[in-house]
Amino acid sequence: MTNAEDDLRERVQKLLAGHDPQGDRMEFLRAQFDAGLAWVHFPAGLGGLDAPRTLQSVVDADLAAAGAPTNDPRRIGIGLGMAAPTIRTHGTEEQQHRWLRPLWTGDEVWCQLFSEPGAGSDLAALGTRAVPDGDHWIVNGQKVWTSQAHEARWAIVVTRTDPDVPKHKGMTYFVLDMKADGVEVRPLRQITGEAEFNEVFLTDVRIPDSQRLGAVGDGWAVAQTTLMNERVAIGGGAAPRESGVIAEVAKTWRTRPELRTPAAHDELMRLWVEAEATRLTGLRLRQQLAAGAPGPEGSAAKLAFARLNQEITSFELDLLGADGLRYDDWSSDTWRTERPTSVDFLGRSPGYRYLRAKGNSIEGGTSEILRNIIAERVLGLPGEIRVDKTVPWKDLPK
Amino acid sequence: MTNAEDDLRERVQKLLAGHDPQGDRMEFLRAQFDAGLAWVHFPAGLGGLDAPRTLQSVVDADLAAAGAPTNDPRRIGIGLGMAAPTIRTHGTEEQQHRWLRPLWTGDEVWCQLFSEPGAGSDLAALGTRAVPDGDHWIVNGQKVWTSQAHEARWAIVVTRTDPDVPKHKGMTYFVLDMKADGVEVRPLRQITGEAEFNEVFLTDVRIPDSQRLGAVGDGWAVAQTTLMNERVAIGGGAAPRESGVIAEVAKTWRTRPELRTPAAHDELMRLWVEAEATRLTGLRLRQQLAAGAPGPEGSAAKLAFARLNQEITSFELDLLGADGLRYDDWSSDTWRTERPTSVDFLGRSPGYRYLRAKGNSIEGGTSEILRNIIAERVLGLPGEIRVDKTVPWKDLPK
Amino acid sequence: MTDLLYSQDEELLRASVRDLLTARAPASAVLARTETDELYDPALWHALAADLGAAGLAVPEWAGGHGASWRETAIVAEELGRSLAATAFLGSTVLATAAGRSAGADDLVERLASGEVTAALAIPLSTVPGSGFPDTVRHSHETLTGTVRNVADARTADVLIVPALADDGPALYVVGAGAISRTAVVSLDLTRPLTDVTLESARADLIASGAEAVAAFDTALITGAAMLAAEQLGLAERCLEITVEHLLTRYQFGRQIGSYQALKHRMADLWAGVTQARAVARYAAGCVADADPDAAVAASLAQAYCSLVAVKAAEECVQLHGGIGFTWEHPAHLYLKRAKADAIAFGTASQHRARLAELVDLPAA
Amino acid sequence: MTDLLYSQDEELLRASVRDLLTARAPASAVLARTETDELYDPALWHALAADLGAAGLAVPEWAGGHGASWRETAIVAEELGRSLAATAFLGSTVLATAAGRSAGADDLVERLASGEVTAALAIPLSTVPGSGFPDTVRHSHETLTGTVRNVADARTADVLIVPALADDGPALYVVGAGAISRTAVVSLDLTRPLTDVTLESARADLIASGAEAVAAFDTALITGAAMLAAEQLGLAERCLEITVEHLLTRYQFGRQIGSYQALKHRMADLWAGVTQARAVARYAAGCVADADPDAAVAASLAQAYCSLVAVKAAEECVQLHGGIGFTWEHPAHLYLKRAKADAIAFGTASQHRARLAELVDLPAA
Repeated sequence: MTNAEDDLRERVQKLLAGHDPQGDRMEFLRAQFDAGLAWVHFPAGLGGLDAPRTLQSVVDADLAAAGAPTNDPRRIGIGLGMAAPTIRTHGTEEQQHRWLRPLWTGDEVWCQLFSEPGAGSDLAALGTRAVPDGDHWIVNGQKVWTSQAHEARWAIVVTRTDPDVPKHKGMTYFVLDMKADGVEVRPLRQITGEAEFNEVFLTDVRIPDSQRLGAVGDGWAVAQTTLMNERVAIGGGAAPRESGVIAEVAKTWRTRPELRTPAAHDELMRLWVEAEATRLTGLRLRQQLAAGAPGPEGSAAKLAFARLNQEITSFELDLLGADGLRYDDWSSDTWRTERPTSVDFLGRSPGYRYLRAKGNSIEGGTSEILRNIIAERVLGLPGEIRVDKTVPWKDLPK
Repeated sequence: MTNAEDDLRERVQKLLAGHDPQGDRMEFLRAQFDAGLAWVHFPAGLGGLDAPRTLQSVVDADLAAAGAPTNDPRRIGIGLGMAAPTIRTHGTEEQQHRWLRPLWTGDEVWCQLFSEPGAGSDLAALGTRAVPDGDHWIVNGQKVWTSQAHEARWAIVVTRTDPDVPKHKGMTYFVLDMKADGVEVRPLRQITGEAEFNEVFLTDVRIPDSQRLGAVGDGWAVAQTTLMNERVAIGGGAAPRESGVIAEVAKTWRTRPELRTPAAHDELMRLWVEAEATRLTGLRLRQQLAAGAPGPEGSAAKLAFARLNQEITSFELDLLGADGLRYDDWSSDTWRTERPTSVDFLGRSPGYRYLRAKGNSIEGGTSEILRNIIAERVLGLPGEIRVDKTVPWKDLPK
Repeated sequence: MTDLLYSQDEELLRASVRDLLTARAPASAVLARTETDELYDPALWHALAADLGAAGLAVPEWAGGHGASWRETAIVAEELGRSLAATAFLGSTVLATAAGRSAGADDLVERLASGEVTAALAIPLSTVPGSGFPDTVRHSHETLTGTVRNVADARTADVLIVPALADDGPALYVVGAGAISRTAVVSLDLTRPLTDVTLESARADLIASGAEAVAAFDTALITGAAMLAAEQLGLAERCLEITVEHLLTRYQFGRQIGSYQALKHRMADLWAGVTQARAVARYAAGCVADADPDAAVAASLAQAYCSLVAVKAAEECVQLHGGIGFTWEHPAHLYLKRAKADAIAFGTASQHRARLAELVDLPAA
Repeated sequence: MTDLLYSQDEELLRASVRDLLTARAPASAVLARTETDELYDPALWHALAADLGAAGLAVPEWAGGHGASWRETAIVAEELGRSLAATAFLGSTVLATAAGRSAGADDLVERLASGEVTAALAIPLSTVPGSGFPDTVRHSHETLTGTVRNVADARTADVLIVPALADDGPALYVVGAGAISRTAVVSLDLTRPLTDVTLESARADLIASGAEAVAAFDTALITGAAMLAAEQLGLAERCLEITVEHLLTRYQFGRQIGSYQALKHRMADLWAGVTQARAVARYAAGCVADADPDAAVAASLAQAYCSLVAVKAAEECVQLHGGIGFTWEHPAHLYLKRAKADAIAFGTASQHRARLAELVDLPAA
C-alpha cells in the first residue's frame, strides 16, 4: 500500500468521523467535496487533492463500506462526464470555483446543447447565432436531443459567432443559465411514445461574457474536450454472462417451451454468441484501461452493442409472435408529464425494447460516423473528400 | 401471322431445300448467313434482311425443328455479343463485310482486350499505348482477364493514343489480329487451380489503320457500345425452380439425411427462398424485355446471383463437413494445357464451386460498381466526387 | 407462367387509389388519427371501397363484385402499404371475403364487396397458413363461446366470421358485432390496431362445416399472406423512396448525405431487395388469383421474402434519417411498426421457411 | 477473471516467431511449396519447434517442456495463422500433445516437446468436441484395424495417437508411422493437407483406456478448438492488414480505392469483428491454459465466433483485391482455403452453437 493511498484512507476516516454518512445527504456530499475526496485527481479546493486518478476507487470503496451517500452519478452524468472536464480544462479559476462544487454534489444538474436540427453528425455546421452586445452575448437558435434540459440548471452550449469564416473557426462555447429569459424547453416525443429528450429554443437569450469558456472563435476546440470525454465514458460495467436484452430472450426461451422452434434455436444461439463476444470485448477493454493502455476497441464495442440490441430485440418479437404484436403504453396523455431520465430497456415491453434500440445506432455518434472514425483513425484509410473546410460557413449548402 | 413472318418462314424453307441441314455444318451456316437468316435485323448482305429483331426467334425455331446446326453461340459469345454490335455501329462498310460473316459462322473466334492490371473497374485509366507510324499503329501494353485469347483469331482492343488529354478523351479502338507479331498469350491461373482466362502481352504490335473502329480519340464512346451490349446479354434463360447450385445442395440434402441438422435446415430454406426470389426476378425481367420495356432489374439480378452463388456454395461445404475438406483437382501439370472454355459449376467438386463463385462478384463488373450504378442511375443519388475528369491521363496517380 | 408485370388497367387502378390516399390520408393525417378516437376514416373507406370499388375487385360480377381478381386487389394492398391509412381492407376485403367466397356465403360476400358492410375473420393475426384449424371457440347449443386474441380490423367490423369447433368438427359461423364483446389491444402497429374478441353464448349462423370450413380457413390464410406481401412491397418501396429523398435533401459536411458511398451502396442493396420482392409478391398474387396449385408455395415464399425486405426498408428508413427518424413527428416509425407487425402476421419468415420445406420436400433434420 | 491481454513475454515470443516466419516462409515461398514434394520445411520446423521452443510451451518443465502454457502456445498459433507456413503444429504440438499429456504418455510428450518427433491424432479434422468417442478403428489381438479419413498433419508424422474401440471400451494407442498406410487427400486447404490413414492389424501400444481415454480425447478436441481460434484470429488480422494495404496502394478513378466510403465501412466492420474475435480467442486460450471449468464453453464460443470472422476476412480480402485476388499468384486464395477449412475443422459454427446450447441450458425445440 502506498503512502498516497494511506493518506487518502485517513482522510476518508476523518470525513466519516466529522459527518454522519447516514445524516443529511447534501451536507455530507459537500463535506466530501471540500475534503478533496470528490475527484481526487482535481486540485485542492476544487474537490480534489492532486492525487493519482486511479486512487478514487479506494476512496469510493471505503465510503461505500461506511454506507455513505453517492452523488447519484447517473442523474448528473452530463455534468460529471462532459461539463466538468471541459470547465476544468478551459474555465477560468473563478468559473471552476463557481460551478464545479454544486455540479459534483448534484445541487445543480447540467445539460448539453450541441446538436441542432441541421447539425447532427456534422456538429460544426451548427447555426445557433451568438452576437456580442456590450459585456453580453445575445443568442438565437434551436438545439435538439437534449437530455435532462427540463431538469437542468446549467447548459454547455456551442454557438456560431462568426459566419464569415470556415465553419470550424467561427464557433464560441458558453455556459448558459437554463433559467434565463428566452430559454424554452419542449419535450421531444420519440418513436417509443415517450419523451426522453428535449428541443431547446433560444430566443434573444442574454449570456454574460463571463460565462464564455475558451476564447471567442475557439468553440470547436473546447467542444472536442467535451466530446472526447463522452467517448471515454462509453464502455460500461463488467456485466456477467447473459446480461441485458439477451437475458430477457433467454428467460423467455427457458420458461416458454411452446415458443421454441429449431430455426429460432439457432438464431437464439447466434445472438447468444454475439452477446458473449461483445461482453468479452468489453471486459478486455476494461483490462486495457486498467493497464493504462486504452485502445480504440470502445468503438467496436459501441458498434456491436447497437447492432446486437437491435437484432436481439427484433428476434424477441418474432419469437413471441402473437405477444410481439402488443405494446405496453403509447399514452398520449402521459408522455409530456412522465419523463424517463434514463433508458429502461428491461422494465418495459419487448416492443418498447425493439423501438428504443433503434436509437442505439444514432445517439452518441451514429454507427456510420463510428465506422468512418475506425476506418480513418484506426486503419489509416483516407478521409472523405471534404468540400466544407475552406468555405465560409454562411456559404455552405444546408 | 404477319407478312414479314410469312416471308421469313418461306426463306427458311428455301434455305433448307437448298442445303442439307444434316450435311456440312460450316457450309450450311455460311448459306444461312448469305440468306439473311443469321440476324434478321441486320441489313441484307450482312447476314440479315432488315426485319424486326423479334422475328429471329421464328427463324431459329423453324431451323431447330429441321435439325439444322447452330453456330454454337457459347463458343463465339464475345464475337456475337460484343464485337458484332460494335463493328455494326462503328465499322466502315468494308470492315463490316470483312468481319461479320466469319464471326457469325464461327469460322473466326473473337476475344476482348479491355481490362489491364491497372485498369479494372476504371477501364478509362488504361495505359496500353498506340503510337501512329505511317498507315499503321504500334501498340505496346498488357491486357488481362481475356477469355478465349488462346483460341481467338481477332480481338477488339482499346488503347491510349493521347496521354496528354483527360483519360476519357485520349483512347482509340482497334481490331487486332491475334496472329500478329508481338502478341503473346499466357494462361492466367486462378484460385480454382485452372486457367479460364489469359494475360495478353502486346510488344510493338503493328495494327493497320484500316482496322481502327471509330475516330482517333473516340475509343471511349466505341467501348461503351461494346459494354452496353455486354450488359444487355446478362440475364440468362428461364430456368425451372431449383436450378443451378441450389439444386446441388437440395440433392445432397434429400439423399444424405445423416448430414441434416435443424440449424442447417433453416439456412437451406433461407437460401432456397433467395434462389427462388432471384429466379422469379429473372423471369420478370424476361417478361419486361419481351414486352419491350427493359428495366434496370438486370443489375439486381446480377448482384443477387453473385451473392447467392457464394452463400450457397459456402453453405454446401459446411453441410458436407468432412467431405467439404476435400478438393477434386489442383493438378499443376494440366492447368496450362486443359483449358476450360466456360464455367462448369455443376460438374466439379463443391470446393470448386465455392472458389469459382468468388469470381461472380468481380467478373463483368464488380458488385461494388454495380451498386454505384444502381445508386446513381436508378435511384438518382449523386455521383462520386471525381478527381480524374479534367487531369491529363499522364498526370493521374496510378 | 404467371404474368409478373403490371397491366395498364392495374396501373390506372393504382393511380386512382394513390390519388385518393395522397389527398385524403397524407402521412400527417395518418399520424394524427392514431391519437384520436377516429383512427378509421369512414369517408375514406367509402371512397376507396365503394366509389373506387376496391372492396369488390376479387368478387365476380354475379356475386356483386367487379369481376377483377386478387391480382388487382394486390395493387390496392401495395398502395395501402405505401400510405398506412387505417382501413378494414385486410380484415374485410381480403380475409373475410376470401373465407366467405370459399364458404359460399354469397349474401355476406355481396355486402362486403359493396363496401357498405365490413367484416373481420376471428383468428389471431399471427396464425400461420397450414397450422391447424383453431379450437379456441366452441359451438354448442346454437351459440359460440370462446376468446380470440389479436384480431385484425375487428374494432369497427359489422360482422365477424368465426372459425369454431362444433360437435361434429370444424365449422365457420357469421356473428353480428352486437353479439360479441371487444377489447382494444394496445398494439405495436399504430395503424392496424388489434382487438381481443370474446364470445359468450353468442348467436351465430353456420356458413360452412367440415372440409368446406377447413378449406375456407386455409384459403383465407393463403390469400391473406399473398395480399400482405403486396402490402409489404408497397411499404418497402415507400420507405426506400422517402429515404432517398432525405439523402438528397440533407446536407452534412457540406455534401448531400446521398453522396456518401456507404449509404449509396445500402440503398442499392435495398433497391435490389425491393426489386426481388416485387417479382415474388406478383407471383403470389398471380397464383392466388388463378387458384394455381402452387399458391401455397407462392404465398409462403412471399412471406418468407417480403417480410424481411419490408422490415429492412423500414429500419434503414429510421436509421438513415438519423435523429429525425427517431421522432414521433416523422412517419418513419409508423412504417417500422407496421413492417414489424406484418413480419409476424400470418407467421414469421422463419415459420414460412419451415412450411415451405414441407411443401417442396426438403425434410427437417 | 481470465486475463485477456497479451503479456510482455507473449509479445516477445510473438516477435521471435514472426521474425522467423517472415524470413523463412514469406507468402511467395509458402505458395511455391504447395506445388512441390516438400510442402513441409523441416528446417523451419526445427527452428520454430526446437530453437524457439514452440513445441514445448504447453508442457511443464518436469515433462521436458518449457513450462509456459496454452496461452503462449496460442501466440504461435496466431502467427502461424498469419503466415500459413505448413507445419505439424496443430497435429503434433496441439492435438497430440494435449492428448498425450492428458493420457500421461510422458515419454511421447517429452519427445514432442523437443520438436524432434512429430505426431498426429488420428481423428477426422472435422470432429466436433463433445461428439462421441470414435469407433472407426477397432482393437483386437494386440493390433488396430480401421480407417480414419482427413487426418491433419499425418502426412509427415513419426507416430500417431489413435483412439480406438477395444473389447472393454474406448482406448488410446500409439502407433509408429511405419505400421500404417497413408493416402494423400486432395485437400481444399493447400497449406494443411489431410491424409487418410489406414491401419491393418497395426501393432500399437496402449497409453490410456476407459474414462482416461475419453478424457484425453475430449481435452485434445477442446484444446484444438481453442488453439484453432487463435489461428483464425491471426489469419483474420493478416487478411485485414493486406486488404487495407491494397486499398491504400490501388488507385481507380484517380483515387486510392481506400477513400471510397463503402469499402471503408466494410473494413471498419471487419476490424470490429476481428477485435471481438481477439477477446473471444484470448478467453478460450486462457480457459484452456487454466483448465477452467468454462473451457468447453469458451472453446465452442471461440469456434462459433472466430470461424465466421476468419472466413469473412478472407472473403473480403479476395473481393476487395478485385481480379488480383482471384489469381493463383496472390496469396489471398491460400487464406480463403485455410479459413474455409478451419471453419469446418472441429465442427462448423452452427455445430458449436448447438453444443453451446446444451452447455448453457438453452434447450433445443
